[in-house]
Amino acid sequence: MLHLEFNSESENEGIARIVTSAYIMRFDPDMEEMEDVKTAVSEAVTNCIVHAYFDENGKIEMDISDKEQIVKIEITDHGIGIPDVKKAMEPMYTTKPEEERTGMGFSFMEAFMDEVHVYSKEGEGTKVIMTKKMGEKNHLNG
Amino acid sequence: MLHLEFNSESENEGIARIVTSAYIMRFDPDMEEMEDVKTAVSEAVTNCIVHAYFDENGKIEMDISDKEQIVKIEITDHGIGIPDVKKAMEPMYTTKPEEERTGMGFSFMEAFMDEVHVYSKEGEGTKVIMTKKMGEKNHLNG
Amino acid sequence: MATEYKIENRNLYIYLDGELDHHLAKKIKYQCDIILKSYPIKDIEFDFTNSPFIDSSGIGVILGRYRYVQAMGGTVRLSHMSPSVKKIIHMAGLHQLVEEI
Amino acid sequence: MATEYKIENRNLYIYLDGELDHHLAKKIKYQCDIILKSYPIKDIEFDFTNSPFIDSSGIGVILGRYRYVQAMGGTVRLSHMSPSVKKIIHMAGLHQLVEEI
Ligand SMILES: Nc1ncnc2c1ncn2[C@@H]1O[C@H](COP(=O)(O)OP(=O)(O)O)[C@@H](O)[C@H]1O
Ligand SMILES: Nc1ncnc2c1ncn2[C@@H]1O[C@H](COP(=O)(O)OP(=O)(O)O)[C@@H](O)[C@H]1O
Repeated sequence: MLHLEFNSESENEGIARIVTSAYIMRFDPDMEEMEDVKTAVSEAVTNCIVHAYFDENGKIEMDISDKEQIVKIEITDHGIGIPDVKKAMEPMYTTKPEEERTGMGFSFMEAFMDEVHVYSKEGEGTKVIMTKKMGEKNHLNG
Repeated sequence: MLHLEFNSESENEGIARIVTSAYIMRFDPDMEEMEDVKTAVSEAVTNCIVHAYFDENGKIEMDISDKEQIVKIEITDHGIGIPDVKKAMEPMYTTKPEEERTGMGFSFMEAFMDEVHVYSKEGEGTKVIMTKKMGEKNHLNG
Repeated sequence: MATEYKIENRNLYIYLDGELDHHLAKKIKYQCDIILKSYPIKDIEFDFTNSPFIDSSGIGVILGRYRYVQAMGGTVRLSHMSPSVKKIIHMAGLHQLVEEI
Repeated sequence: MATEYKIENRNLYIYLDGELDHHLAKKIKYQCDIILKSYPIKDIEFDFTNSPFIDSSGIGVILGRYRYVQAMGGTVRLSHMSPSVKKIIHMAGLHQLVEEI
């Protein structure tokens, strides 16, 4: 169990990834598993910074825990929220194409983790819960 | 500003150091500055695990912030507390020589940081607050 | 410890330093905007030797530069990618637009 | 990715892997206790090639092994220390007891 809180500044994206890497080291992951989880975390944290708080300063929380080789990562913001989660999760859907967002964030989370659940309420914030069984070695082939 | 909470397990000592390193990267520290701060954090976190909770499971908190190139690190436990802080901070003083503790923990914190303050109450816990001005390059010569 | 930019003829070489996330992507976009306004760049090469990581924000910044140079008949090249960077580039379909060397 | 132990004549070589903090110190103490009970070890060498970090818990575990072998006329050697490891060893005064190679 580990709980991390930080400001919505882009230099903290790297910190979230580093904490994740350090935590999952206990599962002796291979390189690919490590990169997959880091990428998923990077997408979720970046979304809080870019979409939830759009340049205003807000707090982001990350909780990591594990049980029977399944790592669970929760990323929470208290920003604008997502009006239609189903639509937001569609591949290539983005509300900020002018900022060079690709709409691939949720797709990457879903590709790299076993499960991705998104809970959001407009004006209150968003929570992304992702799980992945470690040591499975059934990676995507790029 | 960054807040980290984790269980008093020795494998989390490395996580506390990694988070610290990642945070202070923004000051473009040299190798020696980096190692100095990591060592101070390692000492404070290890003390929580070894002394505050002695093998029972407890929660450790770490807060890192900065202002005008001064980094401030607070490490807090809710463990047994220190009855006599002044005595505890004496060089070579340890209550656990049988566990190969050296009594050098506080000395290292004081050698590597600019200021070290310890607040403790028996039965309630301990808070160590350390500050260091980054980019000063006035290191100790080993 | 910083991303470097080299201009040679009408080529812009970007030697990435660090993980190509939203944080670095912002800096690269900013720097490229300045360079592309001042020099008649045709082709851009992103060198990943010192960048072992990319996410969708990194894809976004490459795609943005691709669209810019492609409009004037230029190309984007990606060099020295690690296997994990390459995997993401392929998942995003970017390999159909850029040259991998 | 694990600390390795090699026994040669009456020497124990410990090839440290990872930062020598309280976490690793506990493991080394445990492993050494087993080895020192079973083999007539005289000298111990800690090899820091893959251990760029040490704190006071690391000092403690070296000091503990030193006291053990020193009682039978043995020595402790520290090899391949990084400058920052060496600095801590000297601050602790350990260089007066052990051999640095
Ligand atoms: N934490 C969040 N808060 C508010 N809106 C979000 C959040 N995360 C995602 N969204 C919305 O979902 C859309 C799709 O997200 P994503 O697939 O990551 O693509 P992208 O970040 O490239 O836009 C975003 O454009 C945004 O409108
Ligand atoms: N967080 C803490 N909770 C309770 N006691 C502590 C804590 N930190 C330090 N102490 C006490 O202070 C003493 C000296 O600490 P230190 O200088 O770090 O040496 P060591 O950890 O080697 O004993 C410890 O032996 C212990 O009795």
